[in-house]
Amino acid sequence: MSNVMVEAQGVRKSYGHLEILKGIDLQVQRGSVTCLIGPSGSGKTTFLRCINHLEKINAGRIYVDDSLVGYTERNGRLHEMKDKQTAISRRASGMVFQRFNLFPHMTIMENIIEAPIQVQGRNRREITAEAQVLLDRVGLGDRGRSYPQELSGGQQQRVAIARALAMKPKLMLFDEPTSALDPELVGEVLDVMKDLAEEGMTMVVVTHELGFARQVADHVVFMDGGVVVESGPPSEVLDNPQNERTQAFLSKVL
Amino acid sequence: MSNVMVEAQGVRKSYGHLEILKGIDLQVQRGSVTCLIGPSGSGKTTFLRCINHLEKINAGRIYVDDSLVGYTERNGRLHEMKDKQTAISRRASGMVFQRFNLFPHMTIMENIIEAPIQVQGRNRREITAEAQVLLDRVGLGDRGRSYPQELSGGQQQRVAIARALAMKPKLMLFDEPTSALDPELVGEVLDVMKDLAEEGMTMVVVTHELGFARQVADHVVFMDGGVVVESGPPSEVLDNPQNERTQAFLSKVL
Amino acid sequence: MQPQNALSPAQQATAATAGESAPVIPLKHPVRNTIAVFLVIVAALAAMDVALNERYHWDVVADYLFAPRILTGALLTLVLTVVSMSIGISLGAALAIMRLSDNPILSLIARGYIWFFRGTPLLVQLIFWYNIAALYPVIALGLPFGGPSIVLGSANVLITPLGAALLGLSLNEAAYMAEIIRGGIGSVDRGQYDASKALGMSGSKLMRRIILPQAMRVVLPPTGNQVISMLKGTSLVSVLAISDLLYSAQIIYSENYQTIPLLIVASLWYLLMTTILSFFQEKLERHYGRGFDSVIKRKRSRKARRAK
Amino acid sequence: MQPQNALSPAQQATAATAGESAPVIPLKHPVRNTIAVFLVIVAALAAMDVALNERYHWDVVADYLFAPRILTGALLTLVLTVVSMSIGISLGAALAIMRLSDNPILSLIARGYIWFFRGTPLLVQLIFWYNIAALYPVIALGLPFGGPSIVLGSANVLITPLGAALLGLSLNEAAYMAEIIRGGIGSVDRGQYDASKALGMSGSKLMRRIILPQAMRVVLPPTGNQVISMLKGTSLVSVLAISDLLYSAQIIYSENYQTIPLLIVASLWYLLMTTILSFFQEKLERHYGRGFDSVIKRKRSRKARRAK
Amino acid sequence: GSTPTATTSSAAAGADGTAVPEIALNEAAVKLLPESIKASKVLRVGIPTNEQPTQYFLEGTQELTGVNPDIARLIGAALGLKVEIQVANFDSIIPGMAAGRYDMTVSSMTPTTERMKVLDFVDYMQMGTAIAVAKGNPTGIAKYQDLCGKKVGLLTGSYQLTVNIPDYNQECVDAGKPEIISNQYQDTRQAISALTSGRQDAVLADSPILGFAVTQNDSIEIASEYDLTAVAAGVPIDSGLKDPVAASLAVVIKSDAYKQVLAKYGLDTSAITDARVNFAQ
Ligand SMILES: Nc1ncnc2c1ncn2[C@@H]1O[C@H](COP(=O)(O)OP(=O)(O)OP(=O)(O)O)[C@@H](O)[C@H]1O
Ligand SMILES: Nc1ncnc2c1ncn2[C@@H]1O[C@H](COP(=O)(O)OP(=O)(O)OP(=O)(O)O)[C@@H](O)[C@H]1O
Ligand SMILES: [Mg+2]
Ligand SMILES: [Mg+2]
Repeated sequence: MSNVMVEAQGVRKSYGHLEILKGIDLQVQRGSVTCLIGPSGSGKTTFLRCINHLEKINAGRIYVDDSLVGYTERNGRLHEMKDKQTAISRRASGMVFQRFNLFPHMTIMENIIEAPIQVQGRNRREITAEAQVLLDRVGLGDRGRSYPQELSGGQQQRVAIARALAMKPKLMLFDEPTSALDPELVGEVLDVMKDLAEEGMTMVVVTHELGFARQVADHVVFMDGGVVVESGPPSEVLDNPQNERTQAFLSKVL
Repeated sequence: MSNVMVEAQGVRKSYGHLEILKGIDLQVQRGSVTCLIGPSGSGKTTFLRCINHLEKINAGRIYVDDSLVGYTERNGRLHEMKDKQTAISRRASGMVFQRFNLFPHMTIMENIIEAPIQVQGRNRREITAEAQVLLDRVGLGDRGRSYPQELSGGQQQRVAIARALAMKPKLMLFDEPTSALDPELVGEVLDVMKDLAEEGMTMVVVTHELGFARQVADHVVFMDGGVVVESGPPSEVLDNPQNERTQAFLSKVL
Repeated sequence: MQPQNALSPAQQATAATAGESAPVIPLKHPVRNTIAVFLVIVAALAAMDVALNERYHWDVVADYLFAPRILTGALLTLVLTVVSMSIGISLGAALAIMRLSDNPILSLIARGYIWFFRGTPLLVQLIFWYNIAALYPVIALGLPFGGPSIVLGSANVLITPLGAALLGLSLNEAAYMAEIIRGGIGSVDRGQYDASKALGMSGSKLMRRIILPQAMRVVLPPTGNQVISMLKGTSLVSVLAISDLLYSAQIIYSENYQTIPLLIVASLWYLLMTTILSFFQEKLERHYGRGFDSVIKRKRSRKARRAK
Repeated sequence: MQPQNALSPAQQATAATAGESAPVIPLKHPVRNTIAVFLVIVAALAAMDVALNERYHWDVVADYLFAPRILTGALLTLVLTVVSMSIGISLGAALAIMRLSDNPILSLIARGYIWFFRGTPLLVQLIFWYNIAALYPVIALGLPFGGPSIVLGSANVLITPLGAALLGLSLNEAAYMAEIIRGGIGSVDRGQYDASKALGMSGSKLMRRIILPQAMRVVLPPTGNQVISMLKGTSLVSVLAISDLLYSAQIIYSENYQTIPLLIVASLWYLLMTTILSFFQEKLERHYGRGFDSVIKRKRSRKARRAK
Repeated sequence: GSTPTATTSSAAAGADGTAVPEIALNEAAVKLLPESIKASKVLRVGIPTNEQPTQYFLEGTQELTGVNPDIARLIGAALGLKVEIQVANFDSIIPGMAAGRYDMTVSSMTPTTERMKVLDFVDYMQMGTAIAVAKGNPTGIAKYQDLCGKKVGLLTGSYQLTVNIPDYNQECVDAGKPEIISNQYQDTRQAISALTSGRQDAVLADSPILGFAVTQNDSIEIASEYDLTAVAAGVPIDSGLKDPVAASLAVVIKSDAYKQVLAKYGLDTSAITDARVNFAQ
């Protein structure tokens, strides 16, 4: 086991003729928190989806937990993985989507316990108790029986986080986990994430909140136009950016 | 014409047995920017929807542009308005939704010109040119032919703003207009809103970004648990809160 | 900033009632209601006319309503419908998933099946299955090209009229259900696939737990149509000399020339079955509509609230 | 923080190829492909068998394929389908909107209509319309309870067999289409109503421009089913002595006893019509699917990309 | 012509069940039977339903009765075979014969050259054609020549429709009168209800059927009855059944049992004396 959890090498991704990722190289250390920042449309969400093999990449390689994502390598050639295998390899990571994507036909509690029961084959009573703890932790302990449509935006976002955590993944991918949260909740979610980091969880977080990145990140990656422009510890990237583009971006921040 | 654009008197709203708004009183001056802040689930979105009569209120009254929302008053009794009439009265205001609600079956350009053509009966060529200016202004001048699904979250949010502005409303209701935007774009949208304010547009903005509120608001309203806890100019509410709940909320901000 | 102390006219006008809410008068729809009342009167008159018009021979209707032949026919109609719809829905779901599959050959086979079975009249399919013996006198399981095979028996013995009817109805129905289910699957948001995949689900579990339950909402109304069509479509199997409800009525009126009363008898039974079915359809729609805030559900809850 | 200089095994293993991408071998599906190839072979053998088996009497099929009676029947089938579906869809849309309406009376009327017309066999409806003269010999517009009325003429003259057929088919179809369209409307996200209302739209404009186009995606597959069922269902009107395609074939084989070849003739025509129809259905589905990133559309674009 | 008294005869049939009078075994015919039938000792006969009095279900049962099933039973008895009557819709009888589901059909088929391409026929009785009109004969139809320009209901595919009407039309045209307006129905009763509701001026159909209908429906009457033609039993070509069926029918039509059966359904005038094979009408 190396101490690199995610490793991207020359990742490229296009939609039709439009190239979105133009060769991304990145390393995420185990137990570290990496924040991806960058302007809208720079490909942050797309890259996160590639890490989870929700998008097939057009070139390059991605390793998660020391194994190739979506492919198996034999004799130097990449063989596409079967859906089932991909699904198994995905269990190592959890993802919180920008648009939440809660299951509308299930209650909040069912949303959380669905995958642990179906995928990990866990005991319903046990996981229900755990899910209740998670819900309490995100401040929604009394809403387990509501349906997602009955929650406000921020409430849905917190459910999405709880749902991903219930799978106890080694790696968490967050796509703007605080965008619909009020400042108070941002603080709470931040606390949750800090706890997770202390427990050794590796996290990749796309965020627009630089204050959040500064507080929580070990490593900040600034993306623009489908490439990594600058990366390093927050103290370097956020407070002392070397690249012009980064400087311009950060100067606009309120 | 009074100089009050929105006036809420004792507005109450329940879903089933759950009372969400517990008597909201509020005045929004013409040409002013009012920011609604408050924890998740405090009823900010619900209140915004009531102003536009997307939700029927259970008690109280709301006046927009000096006329009662959703009712006509005759002999001291409130008569429900016809759908057509409500629709006409809604034209005075524009709304940007938390989840954007773009029309998925229309291109970006069609999304923007739909209502001006269908509702205001405007000339297609003329409004297309105007829409192009709006799109350029939000940095999406070249995406007019894309469909909403092909845009990133931040891009969709900007389209939603352009769509509402194309109707040239007197009052704009924004539900977390910057939640999916990066800091750079937040600056740009802020500029757009400042321009609008200068042009005399009245705005009610639900937001979690206190920096944004501080910069743009004439008036800040702090809501919690379905009531207005504190309101006043940002210098008072944000920097010198009187209420305990407000103090607690603000103290958590990063 | 604007002065805060200006009193708006709205405020002045309602100063008296401010704080408490004025009585609300719900919207009246005079034109709509007049039309509605008119239609209700017309319907009532029509019903009265039907009830009193002696040409309908209500006495004959009463005589035959519970006649053993009618009851047997109704039972057969029910059995044919239940069995064929069950097979049709399962096979249809499989075909829908095949048609949406990544494998072009599987997708092509599903397309071919749907094309063929939707494209040929059910009558032809029924006659074909019933008389398959003309083409393949012996049914055998075995390897092609002269490989070893097990003879299962004569086709004429294996395929009874009822068997042919069930085969024909089910295979035909599957093609229609496949299209309906495909439409339903297509209506589910892509984000749902993403979210369940990210949780480690795949294949049939993803379909069964996440996609199909959400597709149900959209699939149910047209499926209700299909079941009802099937109830009545079973009379086509009379070509195989099986007497379903309608055909039993036809046999009886061919004997006694009481065409209208016997058609009324059949219609009453069909109406009963349709009513029961619609009731369950509505229950299912409510079940699968939970969590979706569509117009259909909103109406209900609005009414429920009003009722309180 | 973790040390940044540790070299991961992944990095070591691919040091040689790093930066450029290794050739990717697409996934192979041996079992799936074997089954698929097997099924294709079976289909090919079946097709060959059908083409060569002399029991199908391909010579007779060829003789009758373009027989004038068959062509007239096919034309009638087309006309009946086009007219009845057009009326059925329009009336169905109106009924669907009525059923979802806030007005309980309107909603009840729509429910009643759907219940009644789905609940009674089409045969009964057709016979009813055709023989309405037996019940109401004279059709008159007027006030009930003996008020003045205008006699429009004898029912037998006003309602021709074709008229009765069109009346029966359209009114019956409307009930089924109403359910399908209701399902489609229900599948549209509530946010779409909010957004269009907030833009000042209401009533029919909101429906026509925003809701129905989005409902179309869900409505199309079951509507395709209905059109195809209607194509074949028109043969029920033979009860009114109108010869559609299938019934024309039946008349011919009742003269010459060449049942199978004539059923093949009818089937070939039905297959042709179904094929053309499916083509347009697919085009429409693509049109109304634009902007929706559903599985259906994703397949297509993925294929398109692969083809490049 | 004959006026069947079907009401009483059908009641009689109800009393006797489906039994037919005894008839002697015809050894000569039995010898001609193909091996498969000799072995199974069963003759499967396909008969459509729903036309009284030629074939119909015994009230409240699934037992088929009528003149056609009874003739089939007589043929079977003469051949020493157990007769298995299988009821089927007309649409599936011919394919069913090709598929080997049925060995024979006895369903009032009129042999024509066209049909002989598909089946072999042996005559077993004759039927006439009748014209039914509304009570009181409002349009004054006395013979088929009066049908010119009238609306006439017919059974789909019937002999009247396919053979008579074209001939009659020719006569009408030759006489300078308009052609018959013919409307076809899937069964005769639909034509009769159209007659009752005033949509048709007359119905032209087999005399037994119309005769029976008149007894059931007092708003119509028979205006004319004429033109007796033979109807035949059909067997698949090359099935080897043509000769044994011909041989047995030759004897059956001379028997008392045959006359009793016809009399039971009021069809005494339908008896024939010569069981011709493949004699086109
Ligand atoms: N299905 C698609 N088809 C075409 N273009 C797409 C598609 N999905 C995304 N894009 C484009 O890819 C680019 C990157 O999108 P992505 O969602 O990764 O941006 P992002 O960095 O997450 O932005 P944001 O901060 O606004 O969420 C955008 O320009 C977007 O328009
Ligand atoms: N349809 C509904 N049925 C039941 N409860 C609802 C419904 N819609 C909203 N609620 C509840 O109303 C409360 C207020 O919701 P609202 O969306 O107004 O909050 P908000 O202040 O906008 O929060 P956020 O900042 O998270 O968007 C929440 O507790 C929510 O769960
Ligand atoms: Mg994004
Ligand atoms: Mg909100």
